[in-house]
Amino acid sequence: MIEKTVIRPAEAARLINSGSVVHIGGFLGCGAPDGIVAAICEAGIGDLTIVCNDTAIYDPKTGRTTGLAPLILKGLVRKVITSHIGTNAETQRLLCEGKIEVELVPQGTLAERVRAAGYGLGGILTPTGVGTEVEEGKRKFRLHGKTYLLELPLPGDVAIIKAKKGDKAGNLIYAKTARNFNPLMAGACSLVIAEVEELVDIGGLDPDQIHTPSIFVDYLVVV
Amino acid sequence: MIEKTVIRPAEAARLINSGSVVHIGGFLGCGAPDGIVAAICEAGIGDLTIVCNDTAIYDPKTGRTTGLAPLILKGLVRKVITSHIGTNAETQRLLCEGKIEVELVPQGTLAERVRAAGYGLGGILTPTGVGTEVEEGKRKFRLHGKTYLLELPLPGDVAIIKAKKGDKAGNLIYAKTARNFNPLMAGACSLVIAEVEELVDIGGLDPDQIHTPSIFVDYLVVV
Amino acid sequence: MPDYTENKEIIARRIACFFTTGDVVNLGIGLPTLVGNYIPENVTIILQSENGLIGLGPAPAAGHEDKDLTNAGGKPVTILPGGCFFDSATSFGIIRGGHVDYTVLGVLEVDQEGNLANYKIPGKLIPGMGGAMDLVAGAKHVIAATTHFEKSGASKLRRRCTLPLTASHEVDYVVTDVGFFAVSGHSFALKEAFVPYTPEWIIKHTDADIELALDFRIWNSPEACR
Amino acid sequence: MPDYTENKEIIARRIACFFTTGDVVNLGIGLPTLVGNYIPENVTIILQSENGLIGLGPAPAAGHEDKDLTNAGGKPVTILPGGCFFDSATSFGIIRGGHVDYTVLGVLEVDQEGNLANYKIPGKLIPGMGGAMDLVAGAKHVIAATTHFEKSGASKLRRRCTLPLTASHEVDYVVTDVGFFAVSGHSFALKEAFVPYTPEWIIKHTDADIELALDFRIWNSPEACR
Repeated sequence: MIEKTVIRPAEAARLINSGSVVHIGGFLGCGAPDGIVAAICEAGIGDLTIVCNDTAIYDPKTGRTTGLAPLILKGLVRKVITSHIGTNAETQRLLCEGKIEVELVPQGTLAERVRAAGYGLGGILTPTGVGTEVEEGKRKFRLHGKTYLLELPLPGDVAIIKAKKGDKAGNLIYAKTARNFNPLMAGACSLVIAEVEELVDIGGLDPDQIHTPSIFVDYLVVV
Repeated sequence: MIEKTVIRPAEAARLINSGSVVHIGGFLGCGAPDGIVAAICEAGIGDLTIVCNDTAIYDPKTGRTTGLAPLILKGLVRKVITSHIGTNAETQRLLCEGKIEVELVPQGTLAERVRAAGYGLGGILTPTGVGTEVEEGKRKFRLHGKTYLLELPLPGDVAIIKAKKGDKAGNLIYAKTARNFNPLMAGACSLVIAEVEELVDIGGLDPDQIHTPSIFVDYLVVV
Repeated sequence: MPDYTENKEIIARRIACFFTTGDVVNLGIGLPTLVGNYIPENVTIILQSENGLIGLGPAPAAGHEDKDLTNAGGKPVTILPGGCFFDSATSFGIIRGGHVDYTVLGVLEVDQEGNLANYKIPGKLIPGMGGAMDLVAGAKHVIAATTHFEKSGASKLRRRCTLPLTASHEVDYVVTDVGFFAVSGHSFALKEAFVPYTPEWIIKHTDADIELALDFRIWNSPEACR
Repeated sequence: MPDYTENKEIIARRIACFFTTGDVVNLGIGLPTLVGNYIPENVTIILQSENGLIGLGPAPAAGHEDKDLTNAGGKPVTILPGGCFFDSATSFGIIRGGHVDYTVLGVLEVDQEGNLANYKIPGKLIPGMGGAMDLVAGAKHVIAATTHFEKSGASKLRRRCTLPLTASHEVDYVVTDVGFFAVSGHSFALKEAFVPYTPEWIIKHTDADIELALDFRIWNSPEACR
């Protein structure tokens, strides 16, 4: 098996171009690639379109942030495609001021759209969102007495994801609820950078227990 | 967590009605629920529609069978929905004699159709089969310069699957390539019977390493 | 405002009586989470959390939080023995596929046709739907959990929702702090009035069409689930 | 039958020269499997097997077979360190999603428009497509591997396939035991003639339109991959 290049967070940030579509793992910050996010902020790479479950947590009272929230605070994000922005007061504020574009996607639909992008599907039919604003502009199908929306794949330029353990080939294992969108993001983007807490030699992970196969991962960052 | 009932193979067979749609795990017999298959043969439950990757192996010279092949040999199968029958000479023979109906489905499409049934999707769009006999009677879509077929969910009445390890709640872990269609079949059927080689107490499996969550499984058979 | 005292506990207590052992239940953030505190001792339900786990346990003791183990609200939680973790596609496959028996959600508005609005107040508050749209579309039974009135005194049960919908015609039951309602097509069927509220009082103070259910009864929360 | 001796080894040897280190490759059952024997020592490819593994290794020593570890042909195999297992939906997600660089498949017929037939001879033999349709539709590069002639002497390269298609316009390269062809829209582009066959001989004995590629060359198998 081939070893992937291990890089520092700052090098990871340099692989990302301004204006990119960046898929970021994490759920309210749990399982987010914090080290790479910080490096992107440091490098000031902007005009980004972010695909993520949510815009993580920013509490203006305490200043506490999680996950990708610093990207929003630093004004590096032009658009987010996400299911939830309610725990990041800054996303809400920028949206009201017209300074950020927000495309709200139901969480399960977001998961399937990202998966479809990685798995070569042209789309999926979901009942979610029928009879709501989500159906606007989408094709509807009536099958076996139920109505479905056609939802399209959501591919990206770069995925930055976070795993508990990786091996040097790029196989990844996630911990607990920090798994969430990470394995899905890995499939959907042409460049995948994985931040891992623990890096082991090839052969050090049980092949039955690997959540993301090595072939999806291009670079490793150890934090 | 609630314990599932552990039953003998013969009891599993009695839960299956003649004429049922039965999803069976396994790939050429690897990872197939051999004990339950034998019990169905013994009980003579017939007129079955089988959904399985293939009709497993039957070599008329040696008489060797794997997986669900004995069901075919005993004439219990009315129809198979499958990607491959080439390693079971009896399926081929029955087909030529008009004694069995065979719906051939590309393997990846079969996997997605079964997954869609379990996961509440109304269908998926796949490029597989465009320009072949597989596209006959199906809706075609042209999206972003590529053509896709709409493939519909494939639900069943009963899934019989095979795992390496299970806990008494019904959580399952598969071994190596014996995983294949097993986790997919578990989602798609209203009754799920899992044959396991090793049964451990609740709490005996690592929750990060479970391939099929307990809630999909109704009964356990230990072989 | 009518003669009424907000009582979230009674809502949680009543909803906790819906379940039987083995039910898979998703409890939304906020009020619905309280339901977990009142499950009868002889009933064992399985809690699903849409961020990727089955077998949700209680909050950890202080100092035992695990940064990799949170609920859908981002709060530290635990997992019970026999629970398991999975990714978001699997989590919503479980939800959309009808493998969750009950979803309990909070409400901005709910109407007599079973429509629910709980994710957006245009121009004012746009948190987003998160997993709510999938939960409401996918779960076998949808329970809306809400105080009966807004701070303004208006009832949250409506003839027709005015806010953007989370789901159309998907709500099965509404439990408020005055009663338990089933959605029966084009009106609310009042199945239970909670002591001290009477059907007459409830009908008078609710801006929706309410009929008494055939099996209507008075429910007195201190009594156990029956 | 023209003056020709079937030579499966040269097909496998030539295809083995396609790859560079890191390529993810799926080798079909039969002839394509032989390709694995001839990968140059300085090239490391990653073999994917559609029944659910990456990192396919050689056959196990006798007595070391594992009933839970087989290839897509049901034969015992091994897994290399750094390999991993997954279910069939993931396996075909990898394939359909373009994460496999090369798929090498056997052939009943292949035509100059890139159509491939290899799963069905109506009324005679219907093994089924297995994973072939997904592999051909999904892999980045599709290599058809076949002896140049049927037993009858007819060339397997055709103007137009007559059998039911496995895929339409998806084949990129055809490697036979007489030469290596690229599909260039509406004809085969002969990129290499394998010693001792000449372009003239190949064109004469093939029932399809063949043009010489601009970079046509003679390939002599004993030479290493260049």
